[in-house]
Amino acid sequence: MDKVFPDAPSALNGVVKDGMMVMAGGFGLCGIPEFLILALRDTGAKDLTVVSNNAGVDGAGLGLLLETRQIKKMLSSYVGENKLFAQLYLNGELELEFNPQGTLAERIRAGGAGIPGFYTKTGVDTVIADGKEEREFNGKRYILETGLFADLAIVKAWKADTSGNLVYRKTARNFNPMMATAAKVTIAEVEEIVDPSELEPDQIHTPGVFVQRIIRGGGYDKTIEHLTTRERA
Amino acid sequence: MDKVFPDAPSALNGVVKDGMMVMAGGFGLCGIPEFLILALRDTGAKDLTVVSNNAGVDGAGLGLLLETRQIKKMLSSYVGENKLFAQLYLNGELELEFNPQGTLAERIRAGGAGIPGFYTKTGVDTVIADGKEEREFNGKRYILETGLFADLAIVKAWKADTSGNLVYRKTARNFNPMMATAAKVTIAEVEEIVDPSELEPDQIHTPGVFVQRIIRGGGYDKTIEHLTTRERA
Amino acid sequence: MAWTREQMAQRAAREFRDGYYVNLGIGIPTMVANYIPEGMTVTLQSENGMLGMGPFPYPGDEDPDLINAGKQTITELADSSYFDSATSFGMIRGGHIDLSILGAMQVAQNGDLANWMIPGKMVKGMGGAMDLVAGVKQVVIIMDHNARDGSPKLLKECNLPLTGAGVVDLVISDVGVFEIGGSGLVLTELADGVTVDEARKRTDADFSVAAEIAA
Amino acid sequence: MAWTREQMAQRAAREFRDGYYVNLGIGIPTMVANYIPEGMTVTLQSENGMLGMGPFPYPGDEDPDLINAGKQTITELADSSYFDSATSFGMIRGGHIDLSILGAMQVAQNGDLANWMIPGKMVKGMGGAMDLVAGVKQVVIIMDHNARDGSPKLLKECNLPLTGAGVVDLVISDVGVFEIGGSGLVLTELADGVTVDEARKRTDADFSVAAEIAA
Repeated sequence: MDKVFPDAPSALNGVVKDGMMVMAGGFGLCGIPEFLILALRDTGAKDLTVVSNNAGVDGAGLGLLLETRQIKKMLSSYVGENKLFAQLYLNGELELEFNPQGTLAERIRAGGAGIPGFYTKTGVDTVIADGKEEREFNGKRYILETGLFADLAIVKAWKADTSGNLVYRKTARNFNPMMATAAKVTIAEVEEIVDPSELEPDQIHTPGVFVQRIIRGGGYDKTIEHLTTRERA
Repeated sequence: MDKVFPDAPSALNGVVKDGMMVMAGGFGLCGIPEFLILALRDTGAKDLTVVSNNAGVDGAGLGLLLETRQIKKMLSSYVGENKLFAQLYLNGELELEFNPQGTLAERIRAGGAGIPGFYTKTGVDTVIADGKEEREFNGKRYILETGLFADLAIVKAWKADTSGNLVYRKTARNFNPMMATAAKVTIAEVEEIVDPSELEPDQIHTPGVFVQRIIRGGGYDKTIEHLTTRERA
Repeated sequence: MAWTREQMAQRAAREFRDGYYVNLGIGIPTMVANYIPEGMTVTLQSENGMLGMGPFPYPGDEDPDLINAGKQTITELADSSYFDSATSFGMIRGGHIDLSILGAMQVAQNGDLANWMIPGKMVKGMGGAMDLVAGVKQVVIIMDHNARDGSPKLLKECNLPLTGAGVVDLVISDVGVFEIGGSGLVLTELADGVTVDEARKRTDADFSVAAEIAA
Repeated sequence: MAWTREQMAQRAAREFRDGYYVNLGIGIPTMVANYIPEGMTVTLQSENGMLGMGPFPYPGDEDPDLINAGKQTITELADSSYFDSATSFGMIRGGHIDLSILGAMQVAQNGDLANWMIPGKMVKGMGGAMDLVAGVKQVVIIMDHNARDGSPKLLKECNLPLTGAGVVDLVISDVGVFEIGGSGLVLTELADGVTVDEARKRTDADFSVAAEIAA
């Protein structure tokens, strides 16, 4: 069972279909699977439902799949960095389901852990509660949210070993670990693929059971959205 | 805010009350908070409800609190290693609520994450489902389980830094990380307390926000329940 | 005369207590980090998965893998830790964060908060705001007391879609400080040079005035 | 003549496929690890929080922080990973483990399993068994075909409290192999020297006989 594929297009081979649900890791442009997004664009797959905290920016990240109109619907918590998104949405060319960020994270974690539904106080008395069951526990009000499980998850990690164990780096971790657990097929792209003996068993963030395919991306853009510095004293 | 206390008795000072709910980490005798269990026994606190996967063995672990009759009720998944437990239970001196191990782990994780209830397929059509709401999602049947949140969690880690960040070692991790999140006060006992600069931020298992007090235990028993070896070739 | 943004941030920092874990929103709330009192330990959480957020990096030290929830480059501290988004919001939803300081479009006298959406305009999304106000122990709002057109933002009732109902504990504006509690909305501090009369004129909400100020 | 425990374990190992993630119960199921076919990658999960479980340690190499779900000392492999119990059972409940091999007190012809409790006797608890049978993709039971008093364990209906309903896919006993699927319980293999007649005598459940054997 060799999990390592030579590149992103070959890793996507046989797992991409029109109308599928795809989870894509990252927070803004931090920790996004750059090469798998490009390769997914190049498959030409249409009518995708994409679960991702954000929708990239114009010309980068998931913005690339918006340009080609491959996305039918997005589940996100914040899409404010993308003008094309706004335009498509206002024209009715794109469906959008907002999820509070923590609810989105928990829905993905739940889907991966075999939990079909859970209660949360986030969103009670807001539009997020519309159409959802409300229920009291210990006199407090909560709403029912459901687990999410996708056909494909594309995630970005720092290092993988050949067994699919993943390690993330700093805040590039974000949504990637949960998404890796919540899809029929999970493909990880990483900056380095190492021998299993090089990753410490106590320090693995995503155990290999969750990862079916691995590629090494080379030459990451890692675009910074808001470069912010302080003056040297 | 100094989180480091000189020893287990001082760390328990002011947080132990009769009738409280205590979570105690460990799987069998692996990764149990040995010194905090001893100190909890010595407080003489009574009528405790204890959440722990197991109940120790005769004369070790939570077995010590059974000897002194300080436990009123246990929530566990397996108590088969403890004869005194059996005797107290059959005499009606001890209440017992069995939880499937994964349900117990998830209930604790949920409690710590502000999730008051979740659905699981574990236990459907068994005695575990008695009195619990059953519900269908996508044509499959699930039961409702609730989150657990205790007054006190006592956990065992390998290392802590002075900010309360914890790192566990091998399978001594088990229930400790979730329990650390699911109590009003969490006390961690560790084998070594280090400067924050010595723990890598990417490799911390329990962030310091979950830990209120820390002690260093010295001279761990670490009793092995079933020493099993193979012959050298 | 009224409080500047810096003065509002300074006032908000007085809500810090030693050992607090705090989440700061984008904008003026971010500035509050500059006013942590000397000798006090306050740990900043960033909901994209970090505890122990450090200051912005020196030029050239920025790391694209290290950003805050506003997508700004930041730095780590000796006791920082990283975790995934589910753990981060478990921390928030589970009540482990002591204080959240956020901006607002509207606050109602019962503590309702609207800060994520203006119907008819493009909607950007709530990000983590709904989770923060639902889960964090104490919610402090820093905002301009009036909108650019002069209309009041502290209202009898919000007319924008809510971020959370009854979630705000304290409002700090250029006019002063308002507490929201069992006895409704109470003006507890006035900015330099602002009178109770002026505060009333610029506010739609009903409020009482704390004894210290009324005197 | 019938299969020995080793032969049952060997037969169970034939359910392994390259790349499988497998959870093995206590007792005979643990022995199945000894029969992983050469050249096949099978990764063992231990529900107390480990993936990539290695063999028992050499004497003197045992580590009290490294045990399996049966509380036996074990070893790690190059690609092992450790995780907490919630993650471990997320893996199990979420359907990420391909195969679980467990023991049983009783199995019913509809796949019901009882392996955790005998009312009136002391109850030890279900441990992780209910989670495993509810979550793992394929559940294989290895058991003695009859109890010590000779009574059948493969029944029309279980009379002990269930671990799970309709969860068993395959039963391997000293008598042979029984599949449970759309067409009910089917005897698909016989142990050396066991006849269909003997299998029927020793079984309470109704079962059909696969063509290969009936012939």
